[in-house]
Amino acid sequence: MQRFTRDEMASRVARDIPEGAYVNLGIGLPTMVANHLPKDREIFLHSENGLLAMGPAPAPGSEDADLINAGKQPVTLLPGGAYFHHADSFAMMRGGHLDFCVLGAFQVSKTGDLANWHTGAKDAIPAVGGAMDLAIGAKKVYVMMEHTTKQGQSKIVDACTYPLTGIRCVNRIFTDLAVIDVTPRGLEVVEIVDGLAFDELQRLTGAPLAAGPALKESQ
Amino acid sequence: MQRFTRDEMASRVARDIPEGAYVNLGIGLPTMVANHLPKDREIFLHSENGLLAMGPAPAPGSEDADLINAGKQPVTLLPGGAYFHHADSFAMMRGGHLDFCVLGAFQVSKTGDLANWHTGAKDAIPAVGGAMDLAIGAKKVYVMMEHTTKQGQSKIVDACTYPLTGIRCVNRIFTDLAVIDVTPRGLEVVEIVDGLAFDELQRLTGAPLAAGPALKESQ
Amino acid sequence: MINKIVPSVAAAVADIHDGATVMIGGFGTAGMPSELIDALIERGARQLTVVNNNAGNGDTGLAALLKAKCVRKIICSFPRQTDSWVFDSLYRAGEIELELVPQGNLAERIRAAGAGIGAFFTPTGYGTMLADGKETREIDGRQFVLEKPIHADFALIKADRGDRWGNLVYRKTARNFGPIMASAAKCTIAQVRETVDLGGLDPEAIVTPGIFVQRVVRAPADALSEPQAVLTRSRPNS
Amino acid sequence: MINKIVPSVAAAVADIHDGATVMIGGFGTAGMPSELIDALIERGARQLTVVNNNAGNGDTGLAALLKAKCVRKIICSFPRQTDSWVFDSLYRAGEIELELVPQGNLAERIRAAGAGIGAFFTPTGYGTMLADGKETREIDGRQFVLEKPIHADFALIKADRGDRWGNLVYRKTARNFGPIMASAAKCTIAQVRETVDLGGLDPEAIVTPGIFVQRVVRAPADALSEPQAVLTRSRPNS
Repeated sequence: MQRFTRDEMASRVARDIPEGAYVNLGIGLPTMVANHLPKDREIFLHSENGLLAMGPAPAPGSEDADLINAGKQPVTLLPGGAYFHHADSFAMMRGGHLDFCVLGAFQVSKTGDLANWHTGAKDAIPAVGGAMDLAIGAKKVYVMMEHTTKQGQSKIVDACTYPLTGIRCVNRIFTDLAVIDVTPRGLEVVEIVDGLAFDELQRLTGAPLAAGPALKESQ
Repeated sequence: MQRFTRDEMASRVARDIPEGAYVNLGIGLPTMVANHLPKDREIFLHSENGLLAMGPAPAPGSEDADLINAGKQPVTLLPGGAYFHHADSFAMMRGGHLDFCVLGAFQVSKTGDLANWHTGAKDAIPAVGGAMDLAIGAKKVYVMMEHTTKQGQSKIVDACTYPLTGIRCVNRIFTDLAVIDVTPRGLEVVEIVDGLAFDELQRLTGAPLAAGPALKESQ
Repeated sequence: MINKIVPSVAAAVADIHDGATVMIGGFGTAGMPSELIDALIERGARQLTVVNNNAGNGDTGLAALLKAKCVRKIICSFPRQTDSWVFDSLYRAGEIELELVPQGNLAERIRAAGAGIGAFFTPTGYGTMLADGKETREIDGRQFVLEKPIHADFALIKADRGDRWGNLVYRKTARNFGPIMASAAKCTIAQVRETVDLGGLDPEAIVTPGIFVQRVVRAPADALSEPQAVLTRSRPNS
Repeated sequence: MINKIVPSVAAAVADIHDGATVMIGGFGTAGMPSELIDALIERGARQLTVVNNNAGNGDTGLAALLKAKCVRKIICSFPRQTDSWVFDSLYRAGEIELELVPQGNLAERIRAAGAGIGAFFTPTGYGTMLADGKETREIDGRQFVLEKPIHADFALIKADRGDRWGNLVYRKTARNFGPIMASAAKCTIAQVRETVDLGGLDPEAIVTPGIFVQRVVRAPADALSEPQAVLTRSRPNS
């Protein structure tokens, strides 16, 4: 079966981020989106640890231990960027000033509930970081994840079985098989990977799907 | 009858402010305290409109409309001073970071209730400013006022009749007749102006007074 | 390319609508965005709710906005000043509504709006008439009053320098309410003394990051752009 | 004359007592006051409650403090990292208590302590297990959780430069929790790369005004003062 590669997924997310947007890219897969933002768009990357207008990774040898991102990797600051403290940084999220955040996920429910911080395993050490703040901290919350687990189970579900990160917070899901909107009417498919039929996508998905307006038009 | 002059009152308040103290001086009479702080003590003056380490009034002709105090008079900033925004400025008060504030008052009750913002007159336009924040905004709240009104009524009362600024917030009262502490045991006189007997002071005061330890010792 | 710098104060306030809630920076006249207020008067928006520390001084700036009968309600801490005669007479005539808020609660309510806080418990005002009817609670032996955020449609503020991304620095005590109002409004309009190139502001010293600012306008406009500004001003509803 | 600059990290932490609540700045190792932490280990205070974003990296800094069995409880948002083996083993052995707080709530609870806020309603964490048992409320159609401030006895933070009145500026993202922790502790101790004369910091760019800082210490100490620092370190309880 054809699947979007991780780069294709990141590129597809990037396509939905317009010029001028303030964006937080979560740790892991979402970080890749930065490499696919069109060079001709000015997009402002926010990092929870207190910077805005984050630039690319520094050249080897130019790393600065005081200039890192949320994943604690060395980064740079663009001209026009700014530093601020943690309360101000999370005020930007909680106050609804970010336009988009892009998060990884274990599960997303049909109503947009998000589970992405804890598997609930008894022996796991819980660590939440900024996940719950990000889940409620942008005008649009995008999730970027594989459509199914390695065992083939759908990560899109009727109701999350893992501990929740946020309730009814996800707006759009980008997987390696499709782009799906969470709407008041339920899940609506925006795009499907080439060669995959809608019915087949539905079979691989743990919640009811409908064809969204764009998909209907293209078919 | 002998009375402390306004300068003597201000000087007396200044004596109770130790080196290193962070202090807010309210509008009006308390502003005079600044002129009496000993030159050999480093004391930090806070102004609610966003500055710390406020200096004296500028030389005529050097006024800067962007550098004013809470009374909107031109001031200066000492080397080592800092500017900050209004939420941070009032966080300094509310968070208990100021050591002292000195306020004027219409009335102080025997339990330390303060009335200093509104006479309650029907046609008065109410204006509170930072008064209520200051009333709860320092480790010690000093009040500096005439002992009696122009009509001879005591401004120290059993219970305030004017609208309250804060409850049980005043620690020490400096008047033109005496220095009085508000204690859990009631009002205790610390000092009396020369030539005024305790009984006479009591007669001029609308709440019961006791002699404090320092006064007893000096008698 | 993102360029938040707009050519004139008239253009900057062109969409402020009747009935809008407008925060206006300043403590007295320090930090008051007078040119933006003048443009708002020209625009002629009515029935505004204004949030400011005071209620105008003399006959210019905020006082002129009140005098032009643009304001239905004012939320402030200290309306009565020696030179607040415009407000005083409107208030006595019952032509303006007043919501009086202790200054620190005013600042914190504005900050709460910008920070997405739903409500907070403050000790300020407890037991006073300004807390009448408000929910109270004892927490760890101290009494608090519940206060809610103040959101706005627009904020008009004055900064010293700004860049095309909306980053701002202020000047001395003219900073006052500017940074928190910028965070609490849907659309923040900053008049600046000077615009600078991107990177011209020290990232360690930027007080208001551009995320909180939608429009930047140089005011007063310099000699070169003044004729255009005047021209624009003659078409108030453009 | 007020001089908050102390001669050594040992002197700076000399009164941190058993059972104290100690905030420690830093996000990972950026902004972590490692020299102050080392001094605290030397001092040997026990049963501490530590507030930090993480729970230590590798075997140095906060991790070393945990390893030395000085910490009874940690309040943090993200303990589990690839190099958090010290915390991991203590936690699995039941030798350390963990209070897990979403990062933004952690920051806001610290800020609330410094700002004298009794409690606040936050949307973060609503409906999750981290809000279990907490009071909730619907405000204007949105759900919130009530969170309380986190106060501390001491804050150990790292800044870039400081003066004798305790004014501080930070460096890049090493700023993170420093300014808010400084405001939330009874005694804030800042290690700085460099001390400067009064007036050497731009008053427009000071991030932490001295009112929030009780002690400033240069660390690492420079070559000249290093022998003394070593000497002091050999008498941990002085």
